[in-house]
Amino acid sequence: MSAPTFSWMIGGPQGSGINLGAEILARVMSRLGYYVFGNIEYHSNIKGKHSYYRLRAADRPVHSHIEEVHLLTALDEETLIGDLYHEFPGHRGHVEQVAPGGGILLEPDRVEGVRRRLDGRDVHLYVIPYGEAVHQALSLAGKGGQAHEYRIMNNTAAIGASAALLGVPFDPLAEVILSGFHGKARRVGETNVHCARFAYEYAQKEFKDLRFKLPPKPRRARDDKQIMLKGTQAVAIAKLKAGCGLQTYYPISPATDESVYLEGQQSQYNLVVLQTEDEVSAIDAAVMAAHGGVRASTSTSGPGFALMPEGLGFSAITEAPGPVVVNYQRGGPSTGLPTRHEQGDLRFALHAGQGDIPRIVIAPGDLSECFYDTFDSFNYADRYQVPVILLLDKHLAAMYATVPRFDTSGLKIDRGELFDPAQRDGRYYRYRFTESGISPRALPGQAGGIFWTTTDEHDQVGHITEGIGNRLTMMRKRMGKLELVEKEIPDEKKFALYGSPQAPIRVVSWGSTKGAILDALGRLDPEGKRYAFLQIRFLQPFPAKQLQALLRGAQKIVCLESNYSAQLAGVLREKTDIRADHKVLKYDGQPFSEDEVVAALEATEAGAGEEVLVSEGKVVSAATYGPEQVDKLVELKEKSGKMAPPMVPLPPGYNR
Amino acid sequence: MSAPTFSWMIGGPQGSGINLGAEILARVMSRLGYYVFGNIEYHSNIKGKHSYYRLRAADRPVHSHIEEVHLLTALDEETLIGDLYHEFPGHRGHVEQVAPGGGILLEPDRVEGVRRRLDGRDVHLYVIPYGEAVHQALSLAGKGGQAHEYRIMNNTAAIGASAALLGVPFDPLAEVILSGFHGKARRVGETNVHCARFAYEYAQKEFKDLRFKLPPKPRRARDDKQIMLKGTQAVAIAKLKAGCGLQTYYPISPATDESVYLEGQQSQYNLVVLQTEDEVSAIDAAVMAAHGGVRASTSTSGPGFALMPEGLGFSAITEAPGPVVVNYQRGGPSTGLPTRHEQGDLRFALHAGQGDIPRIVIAPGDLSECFYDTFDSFNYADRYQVPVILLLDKHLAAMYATVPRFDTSGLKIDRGELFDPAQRDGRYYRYRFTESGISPRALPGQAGGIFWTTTDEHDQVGHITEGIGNRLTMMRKRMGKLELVEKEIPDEKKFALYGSPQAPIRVVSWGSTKGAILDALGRLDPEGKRYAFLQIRFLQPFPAKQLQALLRGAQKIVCLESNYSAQLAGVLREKTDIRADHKVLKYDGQPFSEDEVVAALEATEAGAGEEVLVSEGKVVSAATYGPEQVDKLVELKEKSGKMAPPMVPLPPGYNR
Amino acid sequence: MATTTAPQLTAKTYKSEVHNDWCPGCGDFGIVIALQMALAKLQITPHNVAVVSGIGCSGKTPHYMGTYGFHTLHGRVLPSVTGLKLANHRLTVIGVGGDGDGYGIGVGHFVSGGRRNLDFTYLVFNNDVYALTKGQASPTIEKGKKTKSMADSSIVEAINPVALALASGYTFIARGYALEVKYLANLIAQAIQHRGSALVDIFQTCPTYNDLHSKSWYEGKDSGQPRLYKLDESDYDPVVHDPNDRAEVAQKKAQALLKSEEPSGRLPLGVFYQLEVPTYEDCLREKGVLGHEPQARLGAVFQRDIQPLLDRLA
Amino acid sequence: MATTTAPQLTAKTYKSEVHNDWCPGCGDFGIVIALQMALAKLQITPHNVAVVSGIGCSGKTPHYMGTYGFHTLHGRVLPSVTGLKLANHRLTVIGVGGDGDGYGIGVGHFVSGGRRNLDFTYLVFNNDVYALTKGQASPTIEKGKKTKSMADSSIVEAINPVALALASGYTFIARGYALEVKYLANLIAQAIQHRGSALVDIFQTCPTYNDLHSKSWYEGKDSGQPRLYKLDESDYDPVVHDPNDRAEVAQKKAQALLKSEEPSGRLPLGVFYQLEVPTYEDCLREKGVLGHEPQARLGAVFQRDIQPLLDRLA
Ligand SMILES: Cc1ncc(C[n+]2csc(CCOP(=O)(O)OP(=O)(O)O)c2C)c(N)n1
Ligand SMILES: Cc1ncc(C[n+]2csc(CCOP(=O)(O)OP(=O)(O)O)c2C)c(N)n1
Ligand code: SF4
Ligand code: SF4
Ligand SMILES: [Mg+2]
Ligand SMILES: [Mg+2]
Repeated sequence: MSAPTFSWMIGGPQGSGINLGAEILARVMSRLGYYVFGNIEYHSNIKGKHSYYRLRAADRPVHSHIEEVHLLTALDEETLIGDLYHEFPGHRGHVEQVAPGGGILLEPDRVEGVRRRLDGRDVHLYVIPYGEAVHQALSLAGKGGQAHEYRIMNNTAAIGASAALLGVPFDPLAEVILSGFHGKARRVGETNVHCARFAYEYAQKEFKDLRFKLPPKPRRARDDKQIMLKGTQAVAIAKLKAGCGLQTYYPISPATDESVYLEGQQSQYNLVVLQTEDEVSAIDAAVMAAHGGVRASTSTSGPGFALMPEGLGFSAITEAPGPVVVNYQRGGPSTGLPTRHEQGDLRFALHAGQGDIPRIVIAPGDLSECFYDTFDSFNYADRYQVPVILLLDKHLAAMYATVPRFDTSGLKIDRGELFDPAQRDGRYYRYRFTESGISPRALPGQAGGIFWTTTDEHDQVGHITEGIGNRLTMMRKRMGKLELVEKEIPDEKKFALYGSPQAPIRVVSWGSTKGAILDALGRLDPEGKRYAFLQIRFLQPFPAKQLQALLRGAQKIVCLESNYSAQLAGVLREKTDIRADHKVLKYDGQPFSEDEVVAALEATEAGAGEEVLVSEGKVVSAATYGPEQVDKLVELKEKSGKMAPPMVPLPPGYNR
Repeated sequence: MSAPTFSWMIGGPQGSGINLGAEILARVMSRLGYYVFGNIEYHSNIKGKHSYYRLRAADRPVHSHIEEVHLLTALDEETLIGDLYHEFPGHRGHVEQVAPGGGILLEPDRVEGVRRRLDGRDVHLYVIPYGEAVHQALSLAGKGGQAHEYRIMNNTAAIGASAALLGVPFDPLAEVILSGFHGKARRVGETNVHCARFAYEYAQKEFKDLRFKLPPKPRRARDDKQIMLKGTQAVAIAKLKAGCGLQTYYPISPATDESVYLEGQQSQYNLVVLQTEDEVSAIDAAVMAAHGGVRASTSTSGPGFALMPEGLGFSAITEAPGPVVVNYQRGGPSTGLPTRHEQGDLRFALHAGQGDIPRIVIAPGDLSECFYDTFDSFNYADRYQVPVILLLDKHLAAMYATVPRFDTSGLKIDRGELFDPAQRDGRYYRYRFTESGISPRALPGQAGGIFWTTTDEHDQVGHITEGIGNRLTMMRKRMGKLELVEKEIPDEKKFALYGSPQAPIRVVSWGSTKGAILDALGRLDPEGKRYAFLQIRFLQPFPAKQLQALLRGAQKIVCLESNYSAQLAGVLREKTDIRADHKVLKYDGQPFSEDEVVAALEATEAGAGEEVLVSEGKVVSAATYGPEQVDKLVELKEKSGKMAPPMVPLPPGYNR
Repeated sequence: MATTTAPQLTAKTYKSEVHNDWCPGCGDFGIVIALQMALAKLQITPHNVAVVSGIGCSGKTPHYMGTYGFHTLHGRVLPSVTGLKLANHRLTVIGVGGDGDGYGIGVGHFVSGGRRNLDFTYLVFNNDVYALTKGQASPTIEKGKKTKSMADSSIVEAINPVALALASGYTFIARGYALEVKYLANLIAQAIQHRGSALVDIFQTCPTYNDLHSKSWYEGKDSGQPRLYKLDESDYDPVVHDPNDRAEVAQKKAQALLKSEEPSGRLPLGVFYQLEVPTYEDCLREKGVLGHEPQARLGAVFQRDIQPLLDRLA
Repeated sequence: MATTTAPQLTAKTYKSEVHNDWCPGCGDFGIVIALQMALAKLQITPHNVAVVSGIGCSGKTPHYMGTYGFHTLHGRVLPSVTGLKLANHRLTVIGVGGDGDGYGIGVGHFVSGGRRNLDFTYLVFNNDVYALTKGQASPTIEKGKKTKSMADSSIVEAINPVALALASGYTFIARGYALEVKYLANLIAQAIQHRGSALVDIFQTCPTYNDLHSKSWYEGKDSGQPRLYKLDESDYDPVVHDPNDRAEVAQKKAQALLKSEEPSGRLPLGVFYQLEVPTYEDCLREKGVLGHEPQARLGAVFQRDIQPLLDRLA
C-alpha cells in the first residue's frame, strides 16, 4: 500500500544524532521531489533523555504531522516502551502509534518488550543490529575494534535501513550524507556512508513486507525552486536581507539557533552579533543601536522576553526605530517546558510594559511568512518608530520543511522619515508634532541634528516636561501611530482567509497552527465549502473591523490555539463583536497534528462544549484525561517491573 | 459665603515644605471635626520645580478634589503665573483657578503679574511679606539676622495666614505644629509657632473680605474614630497586621514611602525590610521567603513592576504562597511621569509573564480598601498559593484624607493548607494532586516535609517532567485555582454597586477613581436614581457573571478610568457581553476631580461620542486640546516677556 | 548554620532517588557527591538543608539531593537564597549554579549578594560554557579561546571569580575542582562552616562542550605539569587575623588577587581569602529586627497590635 | 574616538539652554562643567558626541549638554552605550549615571560592560545616596554609616568602585571630585582619550541628602587634614607598560586595589590603573565584522545578497 503521505519517526536518546539523521533523510526525500515536513520533540537536556523526530513526505505540500507512524525507527528502548524508570513516568513510548501494517526498526534485545506491548497488533518488527553496521563500516576504516565508542553512528545505520524500507535509492542518500563533511572530515563521512550502506543492504535483503511506501511519484521536479529550512533560518536570512546591523541575544532555547546562524554570517555580511550578559541588556542595546542608525534586532523566548518589558517601553517612549524583537514562544509559565511548543505569550506580548505603549505585534504562520514578515518588520520599525514584536514559537523555530524559495525581487527597504539638514526649517526638534505623528529622525553624528531623548515624558525638543497639554499631545502622537499602521499597511499582510468567504464554519487562528489547520481542512473539506480558515497575522494593531466583516454571517466560529486560556479568542471578543462558539485548545507542549485539528472540528460538529481540548491525537477532557494518563503510566510501570534507566557513567576516574 | 466644601491650595517650589504645611492644616481641620481630602502634585525633582497641594474640607465626607480654589497660597511666582521660562512652558499657574470671590495669598513683588493675569476678575489679593513673619519669629529665638537662610519657614507663615483667613482658631494649629517636633527640636517647633502666629495675626488684622469660609459647623465630633492617613500608610499598616515577615523593595516613586514607613517599624514589629539591588531581586527574594514560611511582600511602581514578570512566573509555577506585590501605578510608559497619576498598568498586571499564569489582581478604591484588601491579600496568597497583585496608584499613595479608623476585630489570619507530619499518609508530595488543586505545603526545616520545587514543569514530587498527562493536570491544577478563588471569596470583596440597581446609567470603574465618582454622583444625583456606580475590585479572577447580571438592563454604561486605551472597558468587553457606551478617559497625569466626572457624565447625556476625554476640569478633544495648550503657553510666554527661572546657585566656591 | 544530630548520616543520606540526566562523565557528578560528603562530614540533618539553584545543567542539582530543593530561575540563585535565609535563618542554605548563571546574567546579584555577608554558601559550577543551551561562551571563557561548541573565539576579557568576589565583599573565597572530590568536599564543608557569604568557584569539566578545559588539560597532560596545585600545601595564609585592621584586610585581598592571576598559568585550589565579621543576620539581630527564632516560625507576628500606629494618625 | 576640528570650541559650546533643576549647590554642576571643559580641551565637534545617562538626579545630565543626549533607563547606561557605540563607533560616547544606577541596579552591566573593553567613557556621580528617590542608602554608603536621609545606618559592605572596576576589566580607572572641576576635567579628557572602557568614579556632594560626605568633610574640616590627595603628585604609576606581561598586569591591579583601600582613610584622586589593549571594536574589525565606516552608515548592508544562503538550502 502506498500512502499519499508517508509518516516516519525516529526516536532515541538526546545526543544520539537523531536530528542529524532525520534531516539527512528529509533532504534526500526533498531532493527526490517529495514535499517534506519534519518536526522534532526533545527534552531540556543534553544527553540521554528521549527525543524523536517525525517526517512526513507526500506528493503534495504538507504542513504538519499526523499521529500515525508508518515506520518507527528506534535507537533505544525508551522510544519503544517509554520512560518507566521514573517515579512518575512521563510517556509510554511510540509503539502504539505505529499504524497496522506499519513497521518498527529495532535492535534484537528489544523485541520481547515490544511484542508484549503490541499484544498481537499487526506491526512488523524489523530487527537490525545497528552495531554490526557500525562495526563493518569501521572495519573498512581500520577501526573495527572501536565500535562501542561509535554508538553515535547507530543513527546512520538506522537511516540507511529506513531508506531501504522506504524504497529510496541509495545514491542520493550517500550524496547528502557526504555533503555534511568537509575537508579532513571527508574520511569520517565516507565511513558513515559505508555504515549506511551496510544497513541499507541488510534491510533490502532481510526486510520485505512494509505495507506503506512513499507515494509512487512525486509531483514536482527537482528544480522547481523549493528550499528546505527551519524557522530560525528563515528569520535570520530575512534579517540579513533587511540590512540588520546589530543582532543582540542571550542564549535561550529555542531562539538561540537563529543567532548562532547569524554569528556564522557576521563577517560575510557586516553584521554584528552581540552576546549580552542578559536579555535586559540585549533589548536596551538594540534600542540604542536603532537610535544610532542601524537596524537592530534581538531574539529570545519567554523567560528572556519576560525581562524585556522595560526595554519595550524605552523604545516606545523614545520613538526608537525598532528594535525588532523575535519571541520564540515555548511552554510556560516560567522556565516551563523549555524545548516544547506553546502559544502562550500572546497577551503578554500585547501588554508587556507599564502604561500605554505603541507596538506592532505580528505572528507569521509558516516558514515563508517568517521570512517576509521579518523583512517587513524592519521597515515598520523605521517607518513608525516603534518596537515590533514577532511572535514565533518552538514549532516554527524547529520545523524543517519544503517551501518555495524566497522571492526577493519585490522587497524594498524603507527607512522612514529622516532628518535632512538641507530642508530644515527653523530649529530641528526630534519630536516635532506632525500631522502623521511621525517626526523625522536625525542620526547621532549628523551635523545640525543634535537632539535629546528621554524615557521621561518630554516636549518636542526631547526635554522633560510634565505639562498637561504636551502630555496629551505626546500620548496621542505615540499611540496614534497605531492608527497610521492600521491605515497604511495592506490587509493582505494582516490576515488571510483560506477557503470560501461563504463557508458556514470559520476556523480562526494565529501563528504556527496554520499548517495543521490547512492540512486538516484539506482532508475534511477538500472542496473548501464548509470550512474557511481565517489566519490573523497582525495582532497589534488588530484589524478588528475587517475581521468583524469577514466573520459576520458565519454559522459557527471556532478559535484554535496552543494555550490554556484561549488568548486569541479573548482578543477577538475584546476588539470585535465576535464570540467564538468553540475554543479548541492544546497545551500539552506539542504542536497540533493534522489529526487533532480534524478531531476537534468533528467534535464541534458533534455537539462538543465551548472548550475543546485535544492531546495525543484526540479530543480529551481537561478534568480527567491528564490524571488518568498519570495513573495509567504508574500502573504500566508497576506491571512491567523495573525498567533500567539509561546508564550514566560518572566522570572517569575522579579522585574521591 | 460659607461653602459646604472649602477648597484651599498651596503652591511653591519643591523643597519649600508645602506638603508639611498643607498636612498640618489638614490635621487641624480634621481635628476640628471636618472631613478633609488632600492631594499633592509634584515633579520628579528634588528642589525648585513647581508643586502644589490641594485641600478640601467639608462637613460631610469628601473623596476628591474640585477644580476651583477658594484660597490660593503662593510661595513663589510660578504658582501664580506658570513656568514661562522654558522653551516649551508646561503650565500657566493657578491664578485662573481661583473662584470669583476667592483670594490669593502672595508676596508683595508678585502682585503686578497676578493683576495682569486676573484681568479684572473678582479675586482678592492678600499681600503678605512671609519673610517678615519669619524674621519676627527668628528674632524671638535670637536669630533675626538669618531670616534669608530660613526661607523654608515661609511655608509656616503661609499656613498661619491661611488659617486666619479660613477662620480656624490658632491653638489647635499651634498644637499640631508642635506635635511634629520632639526632644531637642522642640525649640525649632516653637519658633515655627511664633512664625505662624505672626502671620496669623497679621492676616486677622489686615485681611477681611474672603467670601468663602469653612462650613459653619462640622457634623462630626472629634472622637468619632476618624483617622487621617495616606495610601502608603494604610497598606503598610495592613501588612503589619497581616503578619508580613519580609518586605523587599527597591526605591521608586511613589511606592517608596510605604517601605520607608515599614523600615521605621522593623524592630517594634519583627519585620525585616530588605532593600535589594533591583526589583528582580526584590520579587525573587519575596517568593522564596514565602516558600520559606513567612508572609512576604514587595512594593513598587511601573518601572519596577516591569522587572517582575519573571518573578511572577516563578511564584506561580512553584505555587509559592505569595508574595503580595503592590504596584503603585504612575504615569507611563517607561519612566514616564514618575510622580504623576495614571491607571495604565491594568492589562500589564493581568498578563505579565510568559504563558498562562494564575494570579489574583485586586484594585482597592479608597484608603479603607487599601487596608482591608492588603490584609486579605496575604490570606489569599497562603490559601491559594498564588502571587497576589495589588494595583494602587499615585493618587491613592499620596492622597491624605479622613477615614474611619480601621476595624481590626473581624480580621483573621488564614495560612492555608499546611503539611502536618502527624496526618501524613504515604510519601509527602509537595504538589500532590488534590480535588481543590491545592496541595498542603511543608516549610523548609520541617522534618518529614522535604520537597523539591522547580520553575520547570514538574510532577507531584516537584521533579522535572515533560510528560503530557502530567502537563495537562498541572496546568489545570494551577489555573483551576482561579476558579476556586472565584467560588470561595465573597462577592462583596470583589465589586460593589453604589446607588440603585435600577438606575438607568451605570458608571463602571476601578481603583482610585472611586472617590471622584462618588462625589460627582452625590452632586449630580443626590437621590441615587439616575446613576449607579459599579466599582470592580477584583480584576483577576474577574467576576464576569455577576457583573454581567448587574449591568444587564442598563440604559447606558459608562466606563471611566485614567488611561489612554480604556483598559477596563476592554477587559469588560472581553469577559462579558457588555460593551461600554462611553469610555471616559483621562491621561494627563492627574487624578479625576469631582468636576471632571460631572462634566464627563453631563457630556455623555448631551450626546458625546464613545470616547470622552477630560483634562483640566472639562471635556476636551483629544486631537486638538493638547497642541492648543502647548501653543497657548508659547504665546503667553512670548507676550509676557522673559520670566526669570528659579535661581540655582552652583556648588559653593568650587575650584575650577 | 549547622544543626547536628547523632553521627549516623552518610553521604548517601543526602542523595535523592531521581534519575540523573547529566551527560556521562560530566564533572557535575563530582560536585554533587562532594556536597553530599561535606554535609555528611558536618552531620547536618537533611531537613535543615536547602539547596537552591539557578537554571542550567548545574541547576538540576537540587533534584539529586535528599534535602529541601529549590530549582529557581536563571541567574537568580542569590536573590532566592537571600529570601529563604531571611525567612528561616536556621537553615543551612546552599546556592548552586553555573558560571553563566552566576557570573553572567546573575552577576549583579553576585556583587550585591556578597556585600550583605548573609550566612550562605554558594557553589559555582564553572565550566566556561552555557552548557544547557549548547555550549555558547560563558563569562569565564578566556579571551581568544574557543571551545568546540563556540562559533568563534571569544573577544571579551574573562571574569576572574576570585577577584570579583573580593570586590564584592565575600568573606570566604575558595576554588575547587570537580574531579578532586574529597578535597572539594572539604572546601565545601569549610565554606558551610564559615559564618558569612562563602563562595566556592569550582572548575568543572564539561566533556560534551568544553574540549579546552578537559580533565587531561587540568592534569597538564599537554604541558607535562599538572596545572592545579593546592594553596594549603604552600605557606599561603588566606585568613585575616585582625578584622579591624584595615591594612591587613587590604593586604590579604591584594595577596588573593595576585594568587588568582598567577602569571605561571598554574591554577591554585583552596581557600584564597577568609574574614570573620558579623553577618547580615547578626546585624539585624543587633538592631532587634531579627529574633532568635526564624521569622518563619514567629507565631507572634500574627498577633501584632497596630493600635499604637492608628493612635498616631488620629 | 575623537574627531577634531579647528580649535574654536569652548566649554560653553557644549552647554544646552535648558533650565537646570538640580538643587542649589549640588556637586553635579561641577561634573557637568568639567565634562564640558574636557570636550573643549579635546575639541570634539559637539555633533560627534553622545552623552548617555541613566535615571536619577545625575540622569538629567544629557539635557544640560549641547551634544546628542540620551536619558535612558535606571541602571541601563552601559547596555545603552554599548548599542550606540556598535551602531556608530565613530561617536565619542560618554555614559553618565549615579552610584545607585551604576553600582546598584546596573552593577551587572557594570561588570559585563567593562569586560568587553569597548571604547567608551563612563562617569559615575557617586554621592552615596539614591538622591532622586529621596536619599536612601546607595551601594557606596559606608557600612555603619547613616546620612540624614536614611532611616537607619547601613549594615551592608560598601562597593569599592576601583576594586570592582579592576575585577571587571576596565582598562582605565580613575577617581575625581566634583568640586575640583579643573582637575576632574583633566581626568575626563584622559578617560575619553583612552582607547577602551574608561571609568571615572566621581565623589559628588549632595548637600540635600548626604550630610556625611559634604564639601567640608572632603576638605577634612573635621579632622584638620584634607581627606583628598592626588595620585599624580606622588610617584604612583598606574600604567601597565607591557600589556603582555601578565605579572605586571597583576601587580598593577594589586597596587591599585591597595591604593583604593588605603587604611589611613585618606582618599586619593587621579588615575589608579591604565592598560592599553585592543578594544572590542578592534577585535571586531580584525574578524572582519566591523568595517572602517560605522555600521550606521553602511549603505551596503541594504544591498545584501542572500542568494548564496538560499542556494545552500536547496
Ligand atoms: C532569563 C533566561 N534567559 C535564558 C535562559 C536560557 N538558559 C537556560 S540554561 C542557560 C545557561 C546555562 O549556563 P550556566 O549557567 O553556565 O550553566 P551550565 O548549563 O553550564 O551548568 C541559559 C542561558 C533562561 N532559562 N532564562
Ligand atoms: C527600574 C527602576 N527602579 C527604580 C526607579 C526609581 N529611581 C529613580 S532615580 C533612582 C535612584 C537614583 O540614584 P542614583 O543612581 O544614585 O542617582 P542620583 O539621583 O543619586 O544621582 C531610583 C531608584 C526607576 N526609575 N527605575
Ligand atoms: S552538557 Fe556539559 S555540563 Fe551539561 S551535563 Fe553534559 S557534560 Fe555536564
Ligand atoms: S538631591 Fe542631591 S544629587 Fe540630587 S540635585 Fe539635589 S543635591 Fe544634587
Ligand atoms: Mg556553565
Ligand atoms: Mg546617587
